Formats: sequence, C-alpha cells, structure tokens
Amino acid sequence: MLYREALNKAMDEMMEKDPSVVILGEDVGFYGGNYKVTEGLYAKYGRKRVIDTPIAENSIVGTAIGMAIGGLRPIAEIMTVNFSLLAMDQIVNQLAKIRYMSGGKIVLPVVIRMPQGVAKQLAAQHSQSLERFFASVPGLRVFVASDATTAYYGLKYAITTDDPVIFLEHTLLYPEKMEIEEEKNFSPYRARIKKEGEGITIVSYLKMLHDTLKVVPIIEKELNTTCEVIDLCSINPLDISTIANSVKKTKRLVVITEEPKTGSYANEIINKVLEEVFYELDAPPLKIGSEDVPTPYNRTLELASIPTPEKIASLIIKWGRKHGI
Amino acid sequence: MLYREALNKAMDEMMEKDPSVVILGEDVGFYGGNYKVTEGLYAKYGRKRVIDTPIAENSIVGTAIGMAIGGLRPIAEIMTVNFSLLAMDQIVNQLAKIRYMSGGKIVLPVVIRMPQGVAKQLAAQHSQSLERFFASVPGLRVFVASDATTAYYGLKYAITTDDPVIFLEHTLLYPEKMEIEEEKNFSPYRARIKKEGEGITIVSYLKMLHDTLKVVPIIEKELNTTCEVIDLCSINPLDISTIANSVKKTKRLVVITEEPKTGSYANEIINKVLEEVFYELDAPPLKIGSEDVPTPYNRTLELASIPTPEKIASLIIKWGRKHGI
Amino acid sequence: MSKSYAEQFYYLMKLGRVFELRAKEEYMKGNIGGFLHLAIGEEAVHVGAVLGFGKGDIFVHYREHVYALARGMEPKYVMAELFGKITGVSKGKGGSMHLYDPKFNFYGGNAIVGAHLPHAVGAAYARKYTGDTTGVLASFGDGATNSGNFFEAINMAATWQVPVIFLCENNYYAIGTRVDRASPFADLYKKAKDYMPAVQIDGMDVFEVFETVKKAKEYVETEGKPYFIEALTYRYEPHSMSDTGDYRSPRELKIAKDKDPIENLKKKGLEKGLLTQEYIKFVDDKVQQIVEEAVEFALNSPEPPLEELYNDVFCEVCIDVIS
Amino acid sequence: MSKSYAEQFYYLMKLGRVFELRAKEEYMKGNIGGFLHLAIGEEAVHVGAVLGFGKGDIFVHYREHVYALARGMEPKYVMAELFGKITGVSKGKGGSMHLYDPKFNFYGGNAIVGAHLPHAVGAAYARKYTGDTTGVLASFGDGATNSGNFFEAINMAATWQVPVIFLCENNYYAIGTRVDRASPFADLYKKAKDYMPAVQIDGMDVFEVFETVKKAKEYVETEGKPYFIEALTYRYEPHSMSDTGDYRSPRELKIAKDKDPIENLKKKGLEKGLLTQEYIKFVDDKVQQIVEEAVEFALNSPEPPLEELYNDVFCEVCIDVIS
Ligand SMILES: Cc1ncc(C[n+]2csc(CCOP(=O)(O)OP(=O)(O)O)c2C)c(N)n1
Ligand SMILES: Cc1ncc(C[n+]2csc(CCOP(=O)(O)OP(=O)(O)O)c2C)c(N)n1
Ligand SMILES: [Mg+2]
Ligand SMILES: [Mg+2]
Repeated sequence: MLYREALNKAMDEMMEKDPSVVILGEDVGFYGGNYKVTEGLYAKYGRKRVIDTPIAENSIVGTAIGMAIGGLRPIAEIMTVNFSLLAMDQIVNQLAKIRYMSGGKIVLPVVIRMPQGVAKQLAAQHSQSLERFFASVPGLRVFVASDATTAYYGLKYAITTDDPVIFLEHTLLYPEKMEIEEEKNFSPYRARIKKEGEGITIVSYLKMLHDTLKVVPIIEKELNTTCEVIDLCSINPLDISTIANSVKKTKRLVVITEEPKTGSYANEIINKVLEEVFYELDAPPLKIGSEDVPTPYNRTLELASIPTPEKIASLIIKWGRKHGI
Repeated sequence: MLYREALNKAMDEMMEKDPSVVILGEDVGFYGGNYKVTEGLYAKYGRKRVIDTPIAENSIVGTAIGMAIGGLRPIAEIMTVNFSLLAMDQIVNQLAKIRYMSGGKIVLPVVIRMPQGVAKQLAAQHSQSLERFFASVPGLRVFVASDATTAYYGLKYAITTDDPVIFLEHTLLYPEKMEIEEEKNFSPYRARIKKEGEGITIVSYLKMLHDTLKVVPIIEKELNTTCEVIDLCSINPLDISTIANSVKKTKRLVVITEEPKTGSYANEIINKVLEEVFYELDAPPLKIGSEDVPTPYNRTLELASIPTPEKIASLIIKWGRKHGI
Repeated sequence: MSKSYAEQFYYLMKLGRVFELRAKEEYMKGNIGGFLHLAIGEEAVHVGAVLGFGKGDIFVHYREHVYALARGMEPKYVMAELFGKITGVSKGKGGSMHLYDPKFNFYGGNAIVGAHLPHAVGAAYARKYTGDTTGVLASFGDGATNSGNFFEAINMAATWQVPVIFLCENNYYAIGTRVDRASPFADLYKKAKDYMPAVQIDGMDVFEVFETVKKAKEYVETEGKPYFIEALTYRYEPHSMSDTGDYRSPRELKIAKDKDPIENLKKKGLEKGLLTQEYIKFVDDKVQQIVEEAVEFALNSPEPPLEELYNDVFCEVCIDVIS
Repeated sequence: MSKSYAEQFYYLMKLGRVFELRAKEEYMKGNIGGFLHLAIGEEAVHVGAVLGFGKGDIFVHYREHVYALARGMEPKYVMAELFGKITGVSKGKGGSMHLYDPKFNFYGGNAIVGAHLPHAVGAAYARKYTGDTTGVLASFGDGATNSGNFFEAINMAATWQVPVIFLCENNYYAIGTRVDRASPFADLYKKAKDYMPAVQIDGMDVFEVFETVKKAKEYVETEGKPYFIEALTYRYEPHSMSDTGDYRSPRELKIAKDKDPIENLKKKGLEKGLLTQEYIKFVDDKVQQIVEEAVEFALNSPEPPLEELYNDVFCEVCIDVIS
C-alpha cells in the first residue's frame, strides 16, 4: 500500500462509520485530491460529504469550524501547508481559541490535513515546513504522520478526538510504499522508538525520519556507537518522558526536522528535554534543520538547503567527534 | 515624551526627509491611529502619504509590497499583531521571499509596524505575542522596540534599510513616559546591556524587559548575586556574541518573553547560546514565558497567564536555589 | 404587526439600552475591563433581527450584548461575563466580545472583523446536510464588508446554496473611518446583490428590520439559499470605551438621535395602539430592576478559581496521560 | 489594425507556443523540474494583453512564460530560468513560476493564487503618487476570483482610484474544479462590475484582446481608475505537468481547439491581408530556431554556484557584521 492510501483508508473507514464525518477542500472531490489522498471518496460518499471548495483557504477552515458547530466532524484539506498561511487567522485565532473563550461550551472536532516540506524544485512559496506555526499555539493538537501506521491510526484518532487537530503529512511520502503495522493500543501521544540504541538519541519525524534511518548504520560505524531513533507522532503535546528516558541512557540528543534552523520547533523539543536531563547530557544537543533561506528552485541549491541523508550523517559524525564520542 | 511619541518622531523625521516614505493602515490617517502612534502625520503630510485603508490586512501588506515595487518606502501599520494572522501569506510567502525568488532583482524596503502582547482584559483573540511567527522566517528582519531609544532609532533604521522589517511594539508601552537617549552609532543589530552583573545573564525585550528590571534588585538580594540584563533590539538576526560573552562570564542564562512557553522564540535564543557556551553553563537555561493557554478575559486569570514581575522574581529565585546559586 | 411583538420589541430594546448604559457605568468604575463596544442607537437592528429570525444559529461580531439579550440569554449571566465572573456565559474567560451559549444557538461574539462569516456558512451547511432546513443569521458591520472574509463567505454561501442571512449593520463607521473612505460605494448591499437577493433597509425602524428579516428567513428556508440585508443604523457611543468619537460632527449625531429607534418605536406603537403608556412605564421600571439585579449578581459572583486558567483548552487531557 | 501588429501577434504567439511545447519536452527529459504550467491555447490573451497594454508594470500568476516572452524578455534567459541556471532571469532561484525583470517592468510570476493582485494595486498607487499616470496590468485565473485576495484588491483599487487593469483569464478550470462549481455564476466580470467598468471578451481572438486592453489602458490612464476584463479562453494542456487533465471531455477540448487562437489569427490575418504565407513561414522557422538556441543556451549555462544559496536573502549582510 502507499502512504497516501493509508490516509485514504483512515478517512474511508471513519466516514463509513460516522455520517457526521465530511471532507472539504480544493479539488478533494470530483478531482480526487491534488495528491490523490481523497481518491474514490467522492464517488463513494457523494458531493455532500466530499465537498469541493473555492480557492479560499481562510474560509475553508472557517466553514469547517462552522460545520463543527453545526454538529459535523469536518476534515479540511489544505492543498499544501503553504496555503495555510492564508488561513492563519481561522487556525490560530478561531479554531484554537473558541473552546476556551466560550468557557468550554463550544467543542470543535475539526481536523486540518496538509502536506508540507520541500518536494522537488517547487520554489520558495511551495517548499516549506511550518509545524512551528501550529505547535506553538495553545489549543491545537499537532500530529505528524511519518509512515503508513501513524498516518492511518493517527488520522483516525484525529477524526475521533473532540479537539482540533492539525495533521501534517509530507508531500514526498505520498507515493511511498509501506504497510500499516497492526497496533492494539495506539496513542498518537506516545512517541515510537523506531530503533533502539545506547549512544545517541535521535528524534525526528516525517521525511527526515526516513532520511535519518538510512544513514544510521554509517553513523554507528563511524562513531562506533549505537543510535536510538525516536519518531514523534504528536509534536504538541510532546511525549517528553520517552525522549528524556532515552537521553538519560544515551547522554546525547540530536533533533532533526526540516524547518529552517532559526526558530524551528526543534528548539522546543531540545529545551523540553534539557529541562529534564540537563545535568546528564555529555554534549550540547545537536539541531539539524534547513538553511535559513527561502527554498531555491535550482535542484543543487535546493538540496543544499535541506538536510539530506549525507548531510545528516556528516553533521552527526562531526558533532560526535567534536564532543568525544 | 511618551514611547509612542518616539515612534511618531521617527516616522515624522523620515517622512520629512524622504518623500518616498508613506504610511498605510487602518485608521492611521484622519483618525490618527488606534493607539495614536501616527497622530498629526495626516495633517502634516496629507492623505496621499498617510493612507487610510479598508479592513483588509492581507492586502495592506500586499499593497505595501506593490508600493515598494513602485519605488516607495511604505510603513504599514497593522492595528495589532493579532490581525497579522490575516496577513501571514503576504508577510511570509511574499514579503520574505520575493527578493530571493527574483535572484535579488526586487528590493522591498517595507516596514510592518504592529503592537503585540497582553494588554488588559482584551481576551484571547486580542492578547498575543507572535514574534516566533516572524523571526523564524528567512528573509525578514525582526526588531523589537523596548523603549523610546530603540523605538526611535530602531524605526528610523527600519525605514532606511532596504530589507523588509517586522517592527514589534508593545501595546502597554505606548503611554509610558521615557526619553530618547542620544546614540551616536546606533545599530539595531547590537544588543544593549541595560545593567551589568556577574551571576546571571537575563535576556529580554519589550514589556518583559521592564518587568524584569523592576525585580532585579529582589533577585539579586535573594540569591546574593548580580544580574546582567540584556535588551534585544533585533531578534533576527540575534546578537549572539553579546549574549554569549555575558553567559561566559555569568555561567547562567535566563530568557524572558511573553509568548506562550511551548514553541516560543525564547527557545531559539537559548539554543543559539547553548551552541556557543554549552560546557560553560553551570545550570540549565531558564525560559520564562506565558502559560500555554489562550489568554483569558478575567483579570486574575489573565495575570496568572503571563509573567508578572513577581512571578519573574520567584521563578528565577527558585531556579537559582535549585541550581546552587 | 401584532401588539405582542411591539411589546417585545420595546421590552428588549429598552432592556438592551439600559443594560448597556449600566455596563458603561460599571466600566468606568473599573468593574468591567477590556474593550466594551456599545450598540446604543442600534437596538432596532439587533432586536428586530433576532425576533424576525426566530429559531436557528446566530453568529455576531463583538458588538453583541443586545443580540444576546434579545436571544433570551439572561441579563445576569451576560453582565457576569462582562465582569469576568465564573457565573458569566463564558465563565468569565471571554468577556464582552465573546458571549456564547449553544442552548440559545448563540455562537459569539467574535473579535476578528469578518471571521465569523465563514462559521455561519459552515453551520448552515451542516444544518442543511443533516436535513434541518433552519436558516442561520450572521451579522457584521460596514467595515467588515471590505475584508476577504466577507467576500469568501458570500461567494461560498451562494455557491453551496446554504440558508444564511447576512445582516450588515451599516453604522457608517469602522472605528474612525467612514464607510465611503474604505469602499468605493456606501450602498453595501451592492456587494452581495449578484450573489443573492440583497436589500437595504432603515435600521432605525424595528418594524422594518423585523419584517425584512422574517421574510429573509422564509426565503432562505424555502429556497435553501442565502439572503443579504443592509440595515442603515448609527451608534451613538464611540466605537469602544477607548475611543473619543471626535471624528463625527455633533450635527451628524443629532440627526441620528432624532431617529432614535426606541423613541421611534414608542411613537409608532402608541399611535397605532400597539403600545400603551402603562406598558411603557411598566417596562421602563422592570428593566431598571432587572439590570440592577444583574449588576448585583455580577458583583456578588465569585471570580473563576485559578485552576480555570488551564481548563477548556482541550477536551482530552492527554498531556497528563503522557508526561 | 495595422499589419505590423498582426505580425507581432503571430510572431509572439507562435514563439510562445513553440517555447512551451519545447519546455514540455525538456521537462519530460528531466531538464526542467517543479511545476510547469503551460498556457498553450491561451496565447491570444497573453500576447494581446501585453501588446495592448504597452508601457507599465505587469503582475502575473504562475502561468506566465508567454507574458514574459511577449514582454520582450529574451527566450534564452527565460528558458535558462526554467532549467534553473544562473543565467536565468531569476538566477535559477525562482523557476517557471517566478520570472522577474524590473527592466521590463515584469514583476512575477506568483505561485500563491491571487496574492499578486494587491501588489498591482500598490504599484499603481506608487506610480500615481509619484506623478506617473502609467497604468498597471494584473492577470489571474478564474479560480483566483473566489479568493479574499481578489476581492480586497478590487475593493481597494476602486476606493483608492488607481489605474490597474484586472485581466481575468477565465479558462473555466482551477486545476480540476470547473468555474461554476466554485462560484455561483460563471460570468466573472460580474464580480467587479459594481466597482469598475467590467467587460467579458473572447480570449481566443487576439485582436479583440488587444483592442480591449488598449481601450482599458487609455481609460485607466485618463481616469486614474481601475478596469476589469474577463477573457474567455482555454488551456489545452493539463493544469501542470503533474495533472492528467481527465476531468475535461474530449468534446470540450475539441471545441476549444477548433477556436485555436493561432489558427484563428492566421486565418483572419491572411483574409484581411495583414499576414502573408511567407511571413508565417518565416516566423515558423524563426521561432523554432530561437527556441532551439534558447534550449542550447540553457543547457550550456552553468548552475548557480553554491554560495548563491545564501545570496539575495537580504540586501544588508548584517549577520556577519555582528557575530
Ligand atoms: C481583522 C481585524 N482587523 C482590525 C480589527 C480592529 N477593529 C475592531 S472593530 C473595527 C471596525 C469594524 O467596523 P465595522 O465592521 O463597521 O463594525 P462596527 O464596529 O461599526 O459595528 C476594527 C478595525 C479587528 N478587530 N479585526
Ligand atoms: C492560495 C492558493 N491556494 C491553492 C493553490 C494551488 N493552486 C495552484 S493553481 C490553482 C488553480 C488556479 O486556477 P485559476 O485561478 O483558474 O488559474 P489557472 O491555473 O486556470 O490559470 C490552485 C488551486 C495556490 N497556488 N494558491
Ligand atoms: Mg461600522
Ligand atoms: Mg483557470
């Protein structure tokens, strides 16, 4: 199965079970979704439940909020995270705050799904990661789906919970082949240890997680140690205990995300861990992210702007050597 | 003079000097500005240069960009930072990126001025600090004006530079009495040591800076040490060398900002310093910020949600004791 | 027009006015904080709309006390909210701009100009989807009609064909900016008329507002499509308590006050025999009493306990589950 | 219509088409990446508009190769940009969606639907402010007319009275969504007609586009006010290279292609004696050659050096000054 099919399956199953679940977004219906994530659902559930919208991102989120007030459980697709910048008021000022401002009277079970990240030569306006914009807002749950398993279970969870969820996917993962591993007691709030190790804790998610896993053997060989790799499924809230326990063991922390380094959400992950285990760290935490530039179109420059497997390996190896691993 | 008058003076002087400087925003003209920052300028420079706009934040920034393309140097006022959420696309996808995407051909000398912060019982949608949304975007300079001096020189600098500047003020500072201290070689890129000290480095800006300065004597007395207090004028870029030099001396870092703690830009400041001086720190850095909740209307709760002088003092004292100061 | 309606109009408009004048006093005493946007002068729009509308979801902007009262929300709970007390309709967390009560299908109070308009469209979609043909009411100011929010909502409501009444309160000002300085024309119904039926009415006449909204409600519910009403009105007070209001001339203010909606109603009501002097006197006394009781209630209500700071952010308390 | 215009039309439209067909080939070979939005079928709008417009600032959306070429930007520099080379008009940093050249008053190429419309309004304001009465041209698709950006720009242009020509290319689709599924009506000029003069024209006829834009230009420059044109057109290709285009029927496509703007022009031009077979042959050969040379140039141009990654973010390099 493909990663995007796992997302599709999650929505399909929830729509089958619960008639109050609807999908809305640009080209999600008749067209089947810009990245085919909603393919087939329009045919199956009809245009009233898989709703094509005008190009009006702020109001896509705004109408989703209204639908939730009216008793539905909308899943809004923003075609890519880049366009969520047009919807920031509805996401930050409305979706995240209405429950609180109403003293808990208004419940908004809304999911906003969107792919993010640098794909291939889409240029600056179409090549961004923006998790810091959502995960730093009180009132929003922010999930990141790194593989078919968390995509499937995470999205089902997001649709089920009564809290608003920002559900981030990665454009480049859509066509990737992977399987849904069966999970009995899935919780998005529990981080997943993808690989156990003793010498370095590496925290990541989405595409960066895969790029990291590719080069872990090289890193382990070069530094003569083992890496524990942790995948986050929710970045707000963070499962700090899993990460901190790992760091207590390894004494070293690396966080790898695709946002530009300055101001990235990786900072939060690092500092939350520091608050728990500062004295046990044997080296300064290493943050790996994109360069602080708008993403260039040219492929060579584009690759130079983001963390690639090679860069991840060499940055960790350099850091490890410098800090005496 | 009042803080807001320092801002007014900066704009007035620049407008007098350069006819390409114009102001636009809601109620900035005939009305004199919602917080009276532009008072008198409409009468002096006329409606063509002090331009009242419709309530359309995205297009206020968008037209400012167009004005810059057409050869002007616009200062756009967004009435409060809360409404900048409606302008995020123009700020993040346009203003920050066009120069880069055009290979340097398009220069955008645009200033976006806006007040932020929790004032008094304005409730969640009107009580936010959002510097993380701007300072984490490659292509934007982000200034914070903590007093009349940095307001005056900083804003003049912002108007003069060819780069886009997000200029953040604090609502509660507007009516504060202060003087502009003469500065010969002002640079917003240099952090200002407001008070020298030996035992703790405290970094802050805007209202939090003032709240901190109020309780420094208490902290010093309780912990039997001295505090070095640093005011940032630019938060991107950061003057890390000034902060790092201070921390090398004090061995301890506290960063105090008004954003909700989770994901706040304070994380970036802390991590940039850590990269420089990790091994020299005697205690985990302390981050002080608002609680992770939408700001409540009720005054007691509101005060409980933000760092107050008392809380700043007690948090630092507690942290200091815990970490052996 | 039945007598009972005229009586309701008078009662609610007077209640609204007295409530707000009293709130202003309490604001000046420091018992109410933040922004306080009064609708004094606009009561005919608010009361006429709510009564003409009847059953259904209501979405309003921040100038919404009179809407809430007309809707039936109890004055004491509304006043308590203004006082920031736990007994307030939003537990004291929302304040004047954020009155909510799903029991009354009342969904704010929104402090971002125009942001609630897509909410109304979405709610109407949801109702229609679930087979409920009840219409939705969204009201907003003249200033809002220049925002992308407004246009997107109008466009989507008309495209999706959902039953929303868009009620524009054209009080000629967005804070200090006159309507014609932010829009190329001041007849704002023109901004919607190619998308849906759109009319302009006298918002100082509660009968006219009531009848128009009632007709609009029938239309949106029968046709399942949106409708636009522009009500010309005026706010006597400054924009909010922090505004001086000095951008309007005394003459302009006088012209508006000469058309005072409450005096207007009184006169017409008496003439047509729909109101009596006794009833008027009765109401005038009654609302004073109700408002005093509301202030009393608000004053004596407790503050929200400190733990309320962390409540209502989320439904699920999963942070505690994990760490 | 003079002969020389007809010749220019033919030359530029043909150049545009051949350029884009060749770009498509190069995309398939992997020499061009990212999104590639072709305007094949829409050349009459792009060429007619640029020539009818003449002097002044131009703001376009991402489907802008033909605009850029018609504007006089050299095919080789445009092709090099598509190849991501340092010799490209944006140094290879912008790509197909971000062609810029202030020398030609050409300001993008914007990849966010509708976002460039306020830019055009601002630029027109600036020109007018500095005493320059030259108009500004902004073009965009049918899908853009549903966005807040569009409406705010229309409203502001009309309020401020600035000389912008809003040129809507109604090609009936926003990716896979047909115009009437995202707007309550498909005649999009109606969205502007209460704000400014607004007309709907045949966008497959370059003469009509040219004449209309020329008239509009005169209007905006004399009156100092905006003007709206909806040009009905069609894109033959899918939305971008990653779209299948299977949401349109072969019949619909055939009807559009039967009105092919280039064939249309050829026929009319020959009939009226504005074009000759010789000239046509000459151009057909010439543009092939130019485009081949452009591809050659692009292929042989160097990649941007790695340090370019960090250039052009800011004018002032103050980070280095400090730390
Ligand atoms: C998006 C946004 N921009 C600006 C403001 C600040 N503001 C509050 S009320 C207001 C004027 C609104 O005027 P109008 O829509 O006519 O409503 P009225 O206050 O007259 O009832 C403005 C600009 C806001 N709340 N939201
Ligand atoms: C704000 C925004 N939302 C969504 C997109 C994705 N997108 C790119 S082009 C497009 C369709 C635009 O259609 P139209 O305006 O008709 O122009 P056309 O492509 O037909 O020329 C969409 C939805 C975008 N680029 N920007
Ligand atoms: Mg108004
Ligand atoms: Mg189109």
